[in-house]
Amino acid sequence: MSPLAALEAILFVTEAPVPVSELAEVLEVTPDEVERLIEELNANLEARDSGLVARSTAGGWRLYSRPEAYPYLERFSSSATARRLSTAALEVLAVVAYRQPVSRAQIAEIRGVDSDSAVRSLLRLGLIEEAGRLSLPGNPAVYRTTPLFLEKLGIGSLAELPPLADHVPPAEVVGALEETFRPGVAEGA
Amino acid sequence: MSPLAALEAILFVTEAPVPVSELAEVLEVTPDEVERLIEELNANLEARDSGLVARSTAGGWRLYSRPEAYPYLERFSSSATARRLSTAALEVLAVVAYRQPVSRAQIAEIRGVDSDSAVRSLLRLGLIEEAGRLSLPGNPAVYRTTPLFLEKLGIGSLAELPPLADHVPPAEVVGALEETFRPGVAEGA
Amino acid sequence: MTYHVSTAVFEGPLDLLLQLITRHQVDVTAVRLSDIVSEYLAYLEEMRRLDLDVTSEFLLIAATLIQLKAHALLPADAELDLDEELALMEERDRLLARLLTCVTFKDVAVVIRHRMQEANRFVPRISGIDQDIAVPAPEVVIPTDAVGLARIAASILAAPKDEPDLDHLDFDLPSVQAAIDELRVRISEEVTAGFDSLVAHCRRPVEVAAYFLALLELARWGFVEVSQEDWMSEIVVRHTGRGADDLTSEWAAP
Repeated sequence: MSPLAALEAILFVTEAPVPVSELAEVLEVTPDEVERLIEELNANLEARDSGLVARSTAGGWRLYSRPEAYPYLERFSSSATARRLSTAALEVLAVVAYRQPVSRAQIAEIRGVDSDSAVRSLLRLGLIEEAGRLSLPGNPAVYRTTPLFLEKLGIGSLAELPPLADHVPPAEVVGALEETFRPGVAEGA
Repeated sequence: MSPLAALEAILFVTEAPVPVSELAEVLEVTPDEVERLIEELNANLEARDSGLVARSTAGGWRLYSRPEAYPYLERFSSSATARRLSTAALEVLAVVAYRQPVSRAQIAEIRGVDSDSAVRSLLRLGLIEEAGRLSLPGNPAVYRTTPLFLEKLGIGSLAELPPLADHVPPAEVVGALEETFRPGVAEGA
Repeated sequence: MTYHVSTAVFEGPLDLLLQLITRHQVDVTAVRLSDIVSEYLAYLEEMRRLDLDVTSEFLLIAATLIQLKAHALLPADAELDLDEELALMEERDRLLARLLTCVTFKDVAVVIRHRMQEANRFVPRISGIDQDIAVPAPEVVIPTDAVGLARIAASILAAPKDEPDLDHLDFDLPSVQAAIDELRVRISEEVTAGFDSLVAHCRRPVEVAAYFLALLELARWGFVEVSQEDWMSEIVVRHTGRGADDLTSEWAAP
């Protein structure tokens, strides 16, 4: 069997993205050769009108079905249908992604609300995990995102997260808020 | 997307063989056309030196890795990616450890998510095993942990598992509260 | 924790406050603080009526809002204690910073949702190595120890209904029960009183909030009637003449 076919078989059976270095070891070729083989594999898949594509996420490679096939898969199996995260869970996920490692109390402070059930459901879905404990009374746990989170987001590393600065409210919103809360200034009445 | 590519995507993601009739329905073509597409798919896989093959088993079709890939998959199975238990598998393992004997349905109910592939992977890794069947419709299997599990965890018997009560989080909650009400937490966005 | 009150659905006090502000900003550019404060307090009252858990977080923000409103209503030439003034400014800035942070994360969460939906259309295979290939099972690594596994089990097996009840913890909050007891005496004597005069002696924002809750409790028992001309005006409290001696408040110490 050619290294190209072996590569495809590995990317097919793996349950998580495989780093290039591991592929090189298993295939007994150099990392550069792995990169070249992946390129060749994707070129082949494209040329043969395949429903599959090799993608790099979370620091490794894995085979996926093409996004155009998604409507068929939805019709076919419920497992392909993503469980929709609640807004609360998404907000907690965003806080953990940008502030990791972060404790439940810090998440609650940012969101202004107890977020325990959202944290639990993210832990259960494997999108976040415990990353140690603080040396504070009660030793609260701190959380970080997992490689699965990167894979689900389709990015290679946390550095590829959209810059948080792009999402700070624009100056006029900040101004309006400050106006509202400055005693005696915005109070016409 | 062509029906051929869609077919390949379905046979890729499916966990169990898919009958021709079901494929015909999802792809909106006749069963004869499905048979023809499967033949075309296998010809394409062959032509592009793929590590995969579509095979018919148990009354349905599914993609498999080619038998020649065996030595590579064997090597891959001892790589770090393949050896590391996923978060989902770890959770299922924790549930089985403390609730054995337990069925898949019970595990899914406790975790709130479908846990079949995690159960399968733990079975394959030899960390859990079947411990009999329930006298319920369908005679579902129940699972228990194995001696390998004890060995991997470094304990002599199940009696040495730490009691759960020690880990219910009131202390953490108290710590978290103190943190919440500690004034002056920096909050720059 | 999600709250459903009247037509609003909100996740805690910051979210409620943001929704109130946004709702006003649709119509006008400058939002009046007093409108926001009154509406926020009205929601708290409604939450109490619906027996929803008004957490200390709601009360702390209410207290800051009440103080800011009170401050804004002072005449321009009023003599102010500089320390108090500074403390209030600090509270306000902290609240503003929290609102802005909260908005920022809400905004980026939408982008993350969108990215996840896009990425979700790439579906991986999850079946692993097929059993019929008979690849020997790898020498598995359990990435935790027995204590870690117990912790995982505890977090999964602790169903939501077993969530620890925080109500009994002492936040060093002023006692609502004490405020109820005191108000009952004072209102019996005065028959009608303005809320502002009833809390004139309070030093800390949380104390005002405690009296506010006490008032809601008394109104619930029918011991007092509470009225307000509009959102802006003072809350007027009137003694109904009904005795409430035999009633025990849920704020009573256990």
